Amino acid sequence: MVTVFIPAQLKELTGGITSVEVEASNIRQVVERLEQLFPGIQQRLCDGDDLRSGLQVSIDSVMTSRGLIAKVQPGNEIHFVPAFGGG
Amino acid sequence: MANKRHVSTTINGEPKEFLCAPHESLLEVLRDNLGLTGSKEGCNNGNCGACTVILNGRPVDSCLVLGVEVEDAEVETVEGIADRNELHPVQECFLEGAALQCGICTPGFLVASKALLEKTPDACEHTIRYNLAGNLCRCTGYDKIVRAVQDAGKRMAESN
Amino acid sequence: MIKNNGNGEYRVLGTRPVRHDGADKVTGKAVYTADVQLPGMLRGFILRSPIAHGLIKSIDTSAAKATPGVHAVITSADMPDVGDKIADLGEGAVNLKYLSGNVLAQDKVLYKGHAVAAVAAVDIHVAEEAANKIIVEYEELPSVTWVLDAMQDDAPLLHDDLHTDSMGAKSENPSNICTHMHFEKGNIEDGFAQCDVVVEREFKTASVHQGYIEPHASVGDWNEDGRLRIWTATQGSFSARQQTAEILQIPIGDVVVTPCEIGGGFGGKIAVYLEPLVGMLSKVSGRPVKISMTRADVFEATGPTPGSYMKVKIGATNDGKLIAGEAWLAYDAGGYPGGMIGPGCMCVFSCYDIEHAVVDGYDVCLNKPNTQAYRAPGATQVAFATEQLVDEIAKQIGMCPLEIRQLNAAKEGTVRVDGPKYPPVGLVECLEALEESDHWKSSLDGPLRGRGIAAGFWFGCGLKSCATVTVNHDGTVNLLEGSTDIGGSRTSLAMQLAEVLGITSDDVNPMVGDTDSVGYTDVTGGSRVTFATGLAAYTAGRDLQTQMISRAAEEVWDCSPDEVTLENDGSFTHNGESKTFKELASQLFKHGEPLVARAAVSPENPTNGFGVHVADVEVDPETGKVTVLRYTTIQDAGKAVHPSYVEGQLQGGTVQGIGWALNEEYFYHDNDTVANASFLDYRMPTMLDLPMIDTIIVEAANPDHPYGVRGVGETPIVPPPAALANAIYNATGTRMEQLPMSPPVLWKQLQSESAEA
Amino acid sequence: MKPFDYASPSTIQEATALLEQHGDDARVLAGGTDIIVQLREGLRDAEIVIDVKKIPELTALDLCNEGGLTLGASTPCCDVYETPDVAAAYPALADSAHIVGGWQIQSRASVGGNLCNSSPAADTIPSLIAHNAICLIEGPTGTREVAAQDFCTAPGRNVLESGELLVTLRLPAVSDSESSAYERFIRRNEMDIAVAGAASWIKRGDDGNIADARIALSAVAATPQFAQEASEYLVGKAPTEENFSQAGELAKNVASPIDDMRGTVEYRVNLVGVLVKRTLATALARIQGDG
Repeated sequence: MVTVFIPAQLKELTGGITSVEVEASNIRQVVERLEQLFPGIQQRLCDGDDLRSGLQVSIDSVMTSRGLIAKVQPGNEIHFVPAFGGG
Repeated sequence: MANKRHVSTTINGEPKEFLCAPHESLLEVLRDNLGLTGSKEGCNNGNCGACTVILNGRPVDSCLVLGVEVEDAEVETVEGIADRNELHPVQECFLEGAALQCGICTPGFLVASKALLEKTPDACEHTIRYNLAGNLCRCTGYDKIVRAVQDAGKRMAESN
Repeated sequence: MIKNNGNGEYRVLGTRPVRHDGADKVTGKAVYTADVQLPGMLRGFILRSPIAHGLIKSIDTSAAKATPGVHAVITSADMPDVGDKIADLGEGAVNLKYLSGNVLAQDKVLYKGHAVAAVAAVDIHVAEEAANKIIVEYEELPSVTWVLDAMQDDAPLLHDDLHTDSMGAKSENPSNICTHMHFEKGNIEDGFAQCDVVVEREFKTASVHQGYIEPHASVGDWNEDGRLRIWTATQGSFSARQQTAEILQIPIGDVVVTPCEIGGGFGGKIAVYLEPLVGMLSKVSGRPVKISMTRADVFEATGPTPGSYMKVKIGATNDGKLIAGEAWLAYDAGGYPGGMIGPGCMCVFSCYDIEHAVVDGYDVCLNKPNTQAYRAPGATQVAFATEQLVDEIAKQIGMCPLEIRQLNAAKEGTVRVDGPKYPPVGLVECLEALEESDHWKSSLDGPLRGRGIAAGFWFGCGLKSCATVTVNHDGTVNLLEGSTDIGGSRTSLAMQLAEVLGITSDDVNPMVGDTDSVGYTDVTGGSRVTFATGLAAYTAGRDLQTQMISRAAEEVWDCSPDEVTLENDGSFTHNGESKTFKELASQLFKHGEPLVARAAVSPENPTNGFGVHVADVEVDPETGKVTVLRYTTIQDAGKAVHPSYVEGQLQGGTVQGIGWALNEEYFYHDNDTVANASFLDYRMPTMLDLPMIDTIIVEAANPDHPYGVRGVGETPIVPPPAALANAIYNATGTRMEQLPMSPPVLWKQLQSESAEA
Repeated sequence: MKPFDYASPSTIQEATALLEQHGDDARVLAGGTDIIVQLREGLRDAEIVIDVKKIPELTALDLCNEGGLTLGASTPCCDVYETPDVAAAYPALADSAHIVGGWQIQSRASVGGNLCNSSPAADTIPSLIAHNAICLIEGPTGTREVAAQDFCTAPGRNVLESGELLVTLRLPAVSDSESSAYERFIRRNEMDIAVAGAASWIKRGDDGNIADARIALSAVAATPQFAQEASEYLVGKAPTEENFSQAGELAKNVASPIDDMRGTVEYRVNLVGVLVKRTLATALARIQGDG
């Protein structure tokens, strides 16, 4: 099981739930499980077969640019956060 | 278009002749006609000092000089600071003191610093800051430039 | 000064060699884009919008085309239709329609200076004269340049197809608000209920420009073989290649970008402006074309970084524990969507461990140039707000400003408002270094003098980098990498390679390759080069050593590779026989194939750079002028590879922050056109406006880099406005709620406060 | 920049003949630091640019005890402040010459050019007015003299008629009991245009009181202003901080500034009081030998 933190802006879709535990081995599966639990959430997180532009995933506070194919391990904490670059 | 003028001048100690239209600046002449691209254009209106050259012993913004004005003049650019392969102390001190980052303002600073140190070799921090305020740098915060100019002054005094 | 927390002993790291490109840069030989000369090259000039907002009704280029000496005139009609497609540019994604529209306006101009047409001619004067003969008929529209005005329902709408995005959900009605972000942590009501003291203020900051001294410049040559060669002033050659290819709708492989020496960027030379135009002008004219922007073009049509409105509220207990924070932020996006609001939201409370927080952020289109990154984009604005409120709380509860920061400083395990937890970070160490510093211990006497401190944070990113190492006969090496070198990074990379291999920095010849010759490398930005491309150089060095062990085993010592030992100094030993890197490399060169190593890396974690600044000021109450008397910048560099250039980054960023704090701003005429598009009236700091900037480098190792390196370039711009505001408060008792804190503003505020008193 | 022709006459007569011939299509080039920018930015046009630096009278710099200072109109600012006797005798002029742009600008920009550019914010003009300078103008009909305080007529405009050339500035001789100072307020410390500026000249009488004073202002009206009321107020008064402040208050009466990005009306008027007070104090200190 991994713990997925629901972005505050998507709490309307989860009835206020802020985190859930799901069984998944990569982010694609995380999103699929979320969609089963909270219909409509997938299209808020993804654009077609990719994470929505401007979003990235943090797994145990480690950023990944691998998007949906990033692997997750049991016990991981997952956040969806805005992408940032710099100057 | 006005006819081009023939101009005879001295650049970095060597006699030079060139043709230029009256509305071409010395900076354009140096860069585009003579291939001396060391002098940089940062603003083209005298507010950044990146194009500083020495004209008859004084530092000027070459963007605010017409090419035709340098008839019979002596012009010194960044390309003329080093003596063959020997860097001038001000160049050495900029390098050793990391007084440049992107390097675009560096030619102007070197020319102005050399002019200052030739006039005031022991220039204090305030004198350096006052006289080089016409040269903008956006990378260094100026700290290392001031120190490099001070160091160069000392080195020039030692070698004399 | 270097404060080493015991990272281990290095031979090369921490020394201060002369940079490899130094001699070229002090003799005028270094080739910047404007210095490029190609046979038959034309010069380009861009016609720009004189108005802030309007529809383009018609463009008549006939007189320009008929001008003797003119070889090409283009408008958006000559550019391919890019459609409505999002392109991922590595550091961020962008809608190509907007990217292309910013390069050359389509049906609308969205800010004064928006490019409308471009001319290529035999010289710059002819090109300019011809461009001025182009007749553009505009239907002028109402315009807006203040972010709160642009958010109103009845504001002039820049894009009638733009709907507010709230994490994938779109607003029903079109709006200038491109994005709404929202973050929550803990329970904000509970949080404020626990507080003994709550402070809240509104702040606003003006648009500021990156202010690099080199104007944007590009040279394009659309070759007869169909390939487009570009020489350009860019922070990222691969990003420039991709943007150019996308805008011109040609295959990426048909574009080769050569990054020239670059005269500063600070985030403002990532977006393309000129590259597609010189490409298209070259295609039309059949000649190479160079365009250099004027300084006015740079101010009016590139950068700036967002102006902002911020309302921030922070609560604490009487013993100084920060409990709750709330922020409402609105940032300029400029003419097209895609601003800096995300990092603004993530950084507003990033220096502190605050249990309950809510942040709302809005990215807003208005009639300014499309805003661009500027050194820690979005973070300086929010630090100006938060760091003042933290001081205000300290004042109210009678706590020292340093102590309240030490009590609440973010550290390993602190959860940011956007969710992730920090790995080991160095804010606590920076605050300790401040406490021990001469500056902090010194007294500051005299009326109207004050001292202020502030902390700052920037992520620092990883992204993709490549490096190739080739070995010469004599055991010296060449390092080919793809990060454009803006401030000496060639040398900081060469030093890391030299450290691995046990050679000197001078034994490495670093070179920045073009997009045909080096592996994909992301932009020089995000404080990433010394960290990420440094990691590539390190990894390539390790690859080389692995190859050499195996070759030495076979060709030199006739043993198994496990019997060859790589020593800490980079030498190789077998059975008591030792060979230095250079000895072994020369020997292998003689008898076998050349040695080539490579690395491609994509480190993904931020490097988390924290800094703390302390400023002493004196205020002239009769004029409102602030003089910076003394300034110290403290920052965690993880490991300072070349301390001089780390200090330089700290000093340069600090001074940009001081300029932002005290004077820099865009002024607008009544019709929303920029009034001060020159270095004269934009007023960046000159040498005479500053004291020496003292630096203290803290080295709290980054666990994600073999030498502990963190990015350092961006954080130093974050604290200065707040530190100076706190110092001004300390000197005068007045709180500054707007940037810049220019003399007229401060004078006026002191006047009205003394009238009230 | 649009093309133009160029001439560099070596006599006043040649120059005035060219000026007369080309009328409004001719522009005079002295240091070039204003005119080249204006031509490049299209703010002014020229068919011909007349470089007057080869005319000996225009680069003169002569100081004599009785005759005062003769300053050729195209003499660069740095010559003014780098010539010790001149800088000592006319400190306000040296102050202002030392802050026109940066060093590179001061190497070229001339006091006469600053006057002829006739910007309301010109730094050297208040100093010329405070020192009661006279402008010698040559033209087709001969020579005429105009007081510096009457030279500028509107922003960018002055009394020069078509065909006329400003040749020399003449500043009266000064004694040990007189001194002056110029100070301007800018947001930066160099490379900026005055938000407001003030030049003050005072002469101390044998009784220690002020025997004469001249105060002039820049950047607070359409032209640089002589603050007559404030100047006259000081005559016969003791050189005290209080009187200097009062002179500053009176000088505000000739300030009718505009609101712009450099400062508001209110701010500029305030600065007049501050700068007049400060320059008077500096001038006094200089007379006393500690300025």
